[in-house]
Amino acid sequence: MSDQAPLDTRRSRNRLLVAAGAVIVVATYAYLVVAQPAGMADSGTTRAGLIAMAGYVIGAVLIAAGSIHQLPTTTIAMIPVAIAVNIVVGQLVAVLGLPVYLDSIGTVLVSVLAGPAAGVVTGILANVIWGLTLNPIPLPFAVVQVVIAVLAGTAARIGVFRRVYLPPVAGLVTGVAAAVVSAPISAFVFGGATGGGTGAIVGAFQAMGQSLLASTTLQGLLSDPLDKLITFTVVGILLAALPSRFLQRFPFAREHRVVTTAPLAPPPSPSE
Amino acid sequence: MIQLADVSYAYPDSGRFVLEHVDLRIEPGTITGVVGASGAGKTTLAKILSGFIPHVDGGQLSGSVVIGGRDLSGLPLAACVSQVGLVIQNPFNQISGARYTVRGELAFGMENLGTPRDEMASRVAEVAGLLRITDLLDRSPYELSGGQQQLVAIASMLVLRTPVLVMDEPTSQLDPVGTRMVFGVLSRLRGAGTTIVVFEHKPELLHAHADRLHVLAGRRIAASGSPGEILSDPRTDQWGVSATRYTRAARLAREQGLVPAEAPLPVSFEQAAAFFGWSARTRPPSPEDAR
Amino acid sequence: MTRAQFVGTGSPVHRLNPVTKLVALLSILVIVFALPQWWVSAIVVVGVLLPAAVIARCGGPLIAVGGRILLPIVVVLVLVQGLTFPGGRTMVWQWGVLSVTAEGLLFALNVGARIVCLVLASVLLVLTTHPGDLMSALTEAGMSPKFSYIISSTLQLIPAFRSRADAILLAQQARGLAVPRNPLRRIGVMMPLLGPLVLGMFTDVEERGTAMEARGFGSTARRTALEAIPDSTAQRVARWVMPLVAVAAVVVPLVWEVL
Amino acid sequence: MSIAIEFVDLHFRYPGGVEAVRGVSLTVSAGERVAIVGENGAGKTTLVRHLNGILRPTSGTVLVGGASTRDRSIAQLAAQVGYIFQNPDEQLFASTIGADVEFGPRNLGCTPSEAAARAASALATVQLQDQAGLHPHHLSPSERKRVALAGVLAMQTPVVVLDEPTTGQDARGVEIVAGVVDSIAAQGRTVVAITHDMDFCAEHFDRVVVMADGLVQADGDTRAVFDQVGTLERAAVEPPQLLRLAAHLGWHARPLTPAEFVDASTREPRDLGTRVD
Repeated sequence: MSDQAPLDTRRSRNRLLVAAGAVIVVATYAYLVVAQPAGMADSGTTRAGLIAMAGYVIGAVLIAAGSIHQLPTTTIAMIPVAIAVNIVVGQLVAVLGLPVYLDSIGTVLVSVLAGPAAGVVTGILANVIWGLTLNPIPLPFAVVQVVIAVLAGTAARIGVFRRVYLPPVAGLVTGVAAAVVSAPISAFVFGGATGGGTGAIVGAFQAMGQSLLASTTLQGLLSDPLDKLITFTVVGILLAALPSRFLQRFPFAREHRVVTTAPLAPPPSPSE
Repeated sequence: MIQLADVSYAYPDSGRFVLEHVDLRIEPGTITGVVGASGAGKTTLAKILSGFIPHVDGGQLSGSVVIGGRDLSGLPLAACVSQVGLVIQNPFNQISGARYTVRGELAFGMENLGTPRDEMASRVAEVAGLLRITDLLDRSPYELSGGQQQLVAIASMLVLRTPVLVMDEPTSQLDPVGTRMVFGVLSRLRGAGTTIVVFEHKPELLHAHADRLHVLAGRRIAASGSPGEILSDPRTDQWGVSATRYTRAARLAREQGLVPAEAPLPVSFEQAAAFFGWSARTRPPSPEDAR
Repeated sequence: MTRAQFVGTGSPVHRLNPVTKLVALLSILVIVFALPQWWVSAIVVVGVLLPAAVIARCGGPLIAVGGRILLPIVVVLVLVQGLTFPGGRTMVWQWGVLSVTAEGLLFALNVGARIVCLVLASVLLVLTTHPGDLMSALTEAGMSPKFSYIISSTLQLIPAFRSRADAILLAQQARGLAVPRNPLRRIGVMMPLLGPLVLGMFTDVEERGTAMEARGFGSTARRTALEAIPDSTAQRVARWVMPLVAVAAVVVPLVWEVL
Repeated sequence: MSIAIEFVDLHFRYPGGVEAVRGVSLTVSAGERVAIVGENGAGKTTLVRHLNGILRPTSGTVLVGGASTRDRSIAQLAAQVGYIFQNPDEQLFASTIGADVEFGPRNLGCTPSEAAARAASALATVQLQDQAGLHPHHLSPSERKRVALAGVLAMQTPVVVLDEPTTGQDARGVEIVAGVVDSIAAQGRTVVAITHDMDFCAEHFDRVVVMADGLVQADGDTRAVFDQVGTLERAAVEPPQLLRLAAHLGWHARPLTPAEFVDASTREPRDLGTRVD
């Protein structure tokens, strides 16, 4: 595709895919939460599950498809490594018995260094990998990764990672957003029971008189913000400790001066 | 033919040159060795020769890099990689993981370039036979030893049949037997017309297989010559290039006045046998003996 | 569990075109979510999934793996919703302050049946389809080869990264690093462990990008494939019929309600 | 400061079922420089990984300083056995080289000033004292390997284990590593190294242990071991260059270093130097 016209068409097609995906996700959430179809919470026989599942999955697929085409090979090559880091760090933390998950460090790093589009693909495919390795439960939650990646990338673009004290704030905000977005899936697809501990907490909120959706939202708000706060803080510390040579390799990080506001080294002139 | 004229390069945002005023001429159908200390810029030069600098890494490149009559900076990356195959240093990262068997891994590059199916199968079989990895074809590339992975990494570039091959330390994880086999294969490829540039520091092998050596030191080409000349040069220590024990012993013998100062120093086992064989009989070796 | 657990028995189910199986999975999911009564899911599990598992000679692994994922979810679902379901009115059983409602149990049954169906169907696909074949087939069907590369490469990198993480842990312990008992103080040992992993990631990323370009991944040529994907006319027809049934499952009840 | 190590009928079987070490008994006295050679898969790394508790014997005993390693953790053994892994990138994490080298001493309970002093001296030993303030990844891989070496040297352990110390090193790096081996031994500390570089081995080690198939095939004085041509060949080990050359020339001497070789060349019967064609 050396000539300009097809490139432009492809670019606008990609934007269209991402936009359509985003609209579907937002519409799904709005329909389920704001419009609150009558009687939805009363039995398991409404179509809320279908709508939640279809809306989020189709939205995630469109966003992933639109995002991946924008990425150059060097960025694509980064994604498997980042997903492996997600999973291995998550397991390391579990082995050490730390009270957090930290299973999205790779996704946040990619979003910060290579931009939100790369982060979106990393996050969504990380959940697909989980599905392919015999636990399909995370699959419907893929769209939550989109939120994390977009917020992390945006935070990086506006300079959050240039200051030590800002990443925790961005992490907190991201965690709240992630909790809110994942709640309808927990509620309408899994009936609040995505795991033992979380299910018990949902039950406790319901016993206090909350609706199912409100209970899953509150349950998410108990764990996600803390986890993302620590994730963003760790990423901030890692980036600050990196030699600048590593960061120069990433056009997004270079262009938006993600980590430092220090002036660029002047181009050298050959001796003699 | 490959020609680098007055090439200087600085990585983006780094503020300093890693290579300066590099001039290099490489004849087609030869094996050229590039030697130098760790950190002398060998990997950078390998990327310049294959077009990855400046196409992928960016940075500031001046001077011209001409391969087969065309300037690489004017060619798109796809055209560069079809001319020059690059084998990177770490085989673990050369393996894409996009396929689940060695056979699939070897075919991956050809699939990307649209090679017909029958042709792919025959090239895989041919290269696997050459590098003696036929019995590994149905295994996963990730369950192999480092040395086996290195052979797979080399094979994955050989199947693409680029006219030029640039190899960054292609035998770092191989034992002596594997190393000799790889150099044997490179000699065969040269015989078939492939131009090979190898960044390597095993002096005995370079001496046995390379047509010409270039020394990278102090950000430029510090010396060029035949392997015999370069590896027996008194400046090898200063360049960070290792000399064989034969050369070191012979140099010591010369310093102690046991052999005439003009006697050329041996590099290989055979030359050393001749050198010390003669010296033991008190007849100084003539220049022809050491060649 | 992070390794694809393909069980290669070479059965007729294994030999199906992976896209056929994926379309079947998606159609089943749409059907059970569109017709959300528990008995629909039950019919699918008993009438489709279990027979397919038997034909595929994967019954044992399916029950083992599916059970491990489902057991905690289903238990929690029944307990929590039986006891605390917001819409619960009809008491079936009471013990002190705890009371189980019929509405809660029905909700748990309806939702639980769908989750069972979702998990078993997905696990069956993974058990009977090598991830490489699935990716090749999807690429041939028009999916971007970038997806296929990322998925396959990640699946194979994870074990390598896990051994790298083990090696890092050992290397730091050999330098005297002891893991403290206090969970909060353990956060202090994270940097020596995460640092090398993330730094190593940067080196890998740079080299892998170069290696991929060198092998023509950025090429715009029409790609070819080393292995042919098995397919048949019957499967091509099935790939049209199954989604139509799924669409019908969505549309028919809607029309029914309107009429 | 000087302690001995001992393997008593050591067997080790990996969980997968491969028995990598199949009955090794070996005593290394304090202050010895021992090189372990053999092809990949011979069991060399498996053997030495028992010294600091990374691996635990399937049967048999490992004694470090007279006491069994059985009940001591890796972190506890770290005070006695310094282990330098092949890949430095699996341990370097701090944002400066100096801080990374201080990590080990700090874990052993050194005060910050003592750790800094030890780090400075260890970095001087590997000739990286001027780079202490840089990020480890500003250095070349070969220099990073020397940072990892310094990180273990700074722990000042009585035993130092080196796994392939010269792999990936350029000429100068090999020389520096050789200097480190000599200086550790000069302090009466024990050095155990796994190496594929027979010339390095010949020039800097007193004793060579040849391994194959999980067993010790030869063990003894460097010169004597490298003269056992048949055993070396079975273990797929090539003798050092100069020793091979001396044998080829029909000399009686078995020189290990260039100096010994040149010295021998003046003393060998002259008519024996004619086997060359």
